[in-house]
Amino acid sequence: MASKVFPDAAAALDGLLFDGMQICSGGFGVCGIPERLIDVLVESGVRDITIASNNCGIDGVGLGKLLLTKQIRKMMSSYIGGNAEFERQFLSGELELEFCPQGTLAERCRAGGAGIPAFYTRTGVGTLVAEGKEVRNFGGEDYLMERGIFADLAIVKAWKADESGNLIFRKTARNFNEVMATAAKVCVAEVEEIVPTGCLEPDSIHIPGIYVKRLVCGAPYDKVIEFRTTRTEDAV
Amino acid sequence: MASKVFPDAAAALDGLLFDGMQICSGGFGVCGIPERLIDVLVESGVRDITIASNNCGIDGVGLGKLLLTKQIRKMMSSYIGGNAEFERQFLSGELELEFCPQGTLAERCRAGGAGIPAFYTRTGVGTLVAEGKEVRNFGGEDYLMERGIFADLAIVKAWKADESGNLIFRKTARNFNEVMATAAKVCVAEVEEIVPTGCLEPDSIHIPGIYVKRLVCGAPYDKVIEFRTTRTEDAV
Amino acid sequence: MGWSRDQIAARAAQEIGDGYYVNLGIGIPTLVVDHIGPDQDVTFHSENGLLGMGPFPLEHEVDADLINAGKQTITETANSAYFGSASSFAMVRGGHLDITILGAMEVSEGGDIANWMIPGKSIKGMGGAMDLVAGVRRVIVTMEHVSKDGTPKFVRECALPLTGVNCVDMIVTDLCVFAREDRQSPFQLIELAPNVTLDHVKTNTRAFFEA
Amino acid sequence: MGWSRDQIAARAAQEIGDGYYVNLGIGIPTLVVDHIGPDQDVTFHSENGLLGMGPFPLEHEVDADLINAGKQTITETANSAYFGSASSFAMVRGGHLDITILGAMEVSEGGDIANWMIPGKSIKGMGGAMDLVAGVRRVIVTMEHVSKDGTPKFVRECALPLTGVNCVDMIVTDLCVFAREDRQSPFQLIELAPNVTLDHVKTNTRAFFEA
Repeated sequence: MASKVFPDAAAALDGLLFDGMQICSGGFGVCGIPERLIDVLVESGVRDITIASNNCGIDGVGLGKLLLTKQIRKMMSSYIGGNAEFERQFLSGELELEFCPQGTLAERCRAGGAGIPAFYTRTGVGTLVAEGKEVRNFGGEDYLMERGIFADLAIVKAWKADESGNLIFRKTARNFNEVMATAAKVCVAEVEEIVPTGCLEPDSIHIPGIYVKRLVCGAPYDKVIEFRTTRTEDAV
Repeated sequence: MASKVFPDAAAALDGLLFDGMQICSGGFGVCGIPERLIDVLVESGVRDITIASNNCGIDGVGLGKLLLTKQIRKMMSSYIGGNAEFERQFLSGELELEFCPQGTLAERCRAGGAGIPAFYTRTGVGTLVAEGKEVRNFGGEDYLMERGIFADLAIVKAWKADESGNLIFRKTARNFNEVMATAAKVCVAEVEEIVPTGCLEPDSIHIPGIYVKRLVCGAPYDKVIEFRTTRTEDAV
Repeated sequence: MGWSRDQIAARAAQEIGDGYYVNLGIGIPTLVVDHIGPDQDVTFHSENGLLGMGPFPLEHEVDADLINAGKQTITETANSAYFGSASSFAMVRGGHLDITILGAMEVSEGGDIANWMIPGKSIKGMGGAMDLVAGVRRVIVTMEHVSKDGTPKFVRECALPLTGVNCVDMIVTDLCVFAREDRQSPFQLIELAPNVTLDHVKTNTRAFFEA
Repeated sequence: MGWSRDQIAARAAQEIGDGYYVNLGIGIPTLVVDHIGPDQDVTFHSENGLLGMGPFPLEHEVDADLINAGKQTITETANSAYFGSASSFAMVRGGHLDITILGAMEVSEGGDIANWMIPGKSIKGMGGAMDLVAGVRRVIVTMEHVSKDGTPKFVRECALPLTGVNCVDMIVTDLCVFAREDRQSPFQLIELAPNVTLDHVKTNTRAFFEA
């Protein structure tokens, strides 16, 4: 089989990028973000991207870089706090923003990846999020109809992969990466380590290789921490 | 905290059973079935049960036992093959059967457990399964609306649990157990081994303890194999 | 007069039973952790993908891959389990958490809550708040009784964009506690902070409540 | 005259490309495995919760916790991954599998398939078949061209209860291969088995097809 392992992030995205494309990106804050792949997006100059991602990195970090280069036309996100440029572009009208509650965003991507075009949720009923959406009553309660999201490309960050694309995430760096890997025609994953096929425990794989078309090892990583909070020995 | 670990299966189900109740059961064929808990259902004499389960065991094994005692009013299943009594009761009208495609059944339970009252799927459009269901077009294609399932009780079989109810399944014995654990007000799990809290790898847990209200160790298990198929050394 | 922020948190913590699974919002709710008894078995949920959230790490334990929903570094506990965002919110939306405690800018007498946006002023986004108030079985709000300029925050109708409709079950402020039996019932004043009078509460509340 | 069951399977196997993820139904499709080249990287999906399905086990490898969708004991492969039923069918329904090859009682010229029920005679249930034909990107049917009593199985309209509507992309029988470019196009006869004539196919087919 043509190997899924690519020598670098640029090679892993080669031929997959086009103006106006839709991308699902993993990550929460700047935890578990596909930073090597994002750097390639920046270098590629691809424009008018729509990105479904919980947030847009922070200023100048992660997807935040694509805000500075104005390559993003629209974000589908639950949170813009901690990113001044995001807020500025949104308020000035330069950037389109579809606010999506965090759980609804996760479920929309899960639905898209699972062949479900729409589902109903209680989240957002009676709020701004409900505007323009169908409201339907089931068992005496109102629910909103939300649509699945299925993008052209998913970019995710995992901890380990085997050469056949099976992925394992680490701690809360899993976050949106797991669901985003399923929610696009092509998923490209960057990982900290690629091991030979057969080295991962089959019961412990978070994303089976069927979802992952291309892989790149992005190590070494120098992970950014947004809020480094600590306690002292005697505090607890 | 009141311990989740019960001394035996009867104790684990004590106070949870009532006539006319709805139960979600894990298992596929007779692989990964909650057999100790099923035995208690038989002994309890609880009647008019509705069970959502991919199949109904095989004759006299697993949920099949509850057919022999006529405790089941209705099954929601994708498959009745391999169980003559199931087919007989269905054809004679003694047993109500809601045929549900396997993937739709899994997704209905996933939806019920995830607070989603209804979703759309392409599966079953234009078939007997579509009868009486809403058909809706999204992007030029027809989809059926299917409803979530959320039962009074879920009974599942896992491999290992820790004392706080975190579950790990083994190989294809995971099957419907994982999703059924989420699809009821109370989930009772039987497992092959209960380890102290802290002994399971937090990244490898399939069902977090929040879903599991009661636990029982059902070991030793003498697992039934429906079709023992083997090859000889030189065959492959 | 009245309760400190820490005392508000302590009062809210009384609602947490043994064996509960709990999600805490930012602000006063984060202080609730300090009021869980050592013998009490409470599991904290972090909606970015963790059940079993421990305290902040020691300096040498800091791990960039282990943060809470506020993006702060944290630790795990003995019973921790990690999962992805879709599973995390399936848990929330499906009603599997016992309690969420969160802050609010306004709560209405009908139990509506507004806590995510001040138009023209602060737009951070709702994050997981809309999912939490819509999905968690019991929603407790902790907040100052009035805003910095003295405006009552428990009102007839929220003026700010809503986070959720008819979803608040209890309100703990620096002055008192309001609660209701179910979501068809009006709020009732069930407790006054030390040296706070009913009249004082009434003066500083625009919502209807039973006294 | 015509192809054996094994030759039907061999012809269907030609549609499987390197790197494909494939689900095989019972009957003739199970024979497809024997025609995958040793250098070909194909991953088999078992809808009860496994990607990477290996051959039947040696006697000492038999494991009751490791079965395929036909409830037969199997083995895993180096790239195996296990998952639950909801994830398994999310994969199927979401169009992530490349090909499913399955048997049929009838296929209509419009690509409808019936393979789960003969009213009044055999009711086993649809299992995962409805999900597979609705979700997998390419659906290939392998079947005898006519039933045991000589009745054509490729027909104008299916008489039996359907498994799926307009979802079959290719039909491989003992006599020939029908295929179509897309689901708006009619089927075309693209290949005849050795010593089978077009006339013979026509005589034994009730469906319209391009020759």
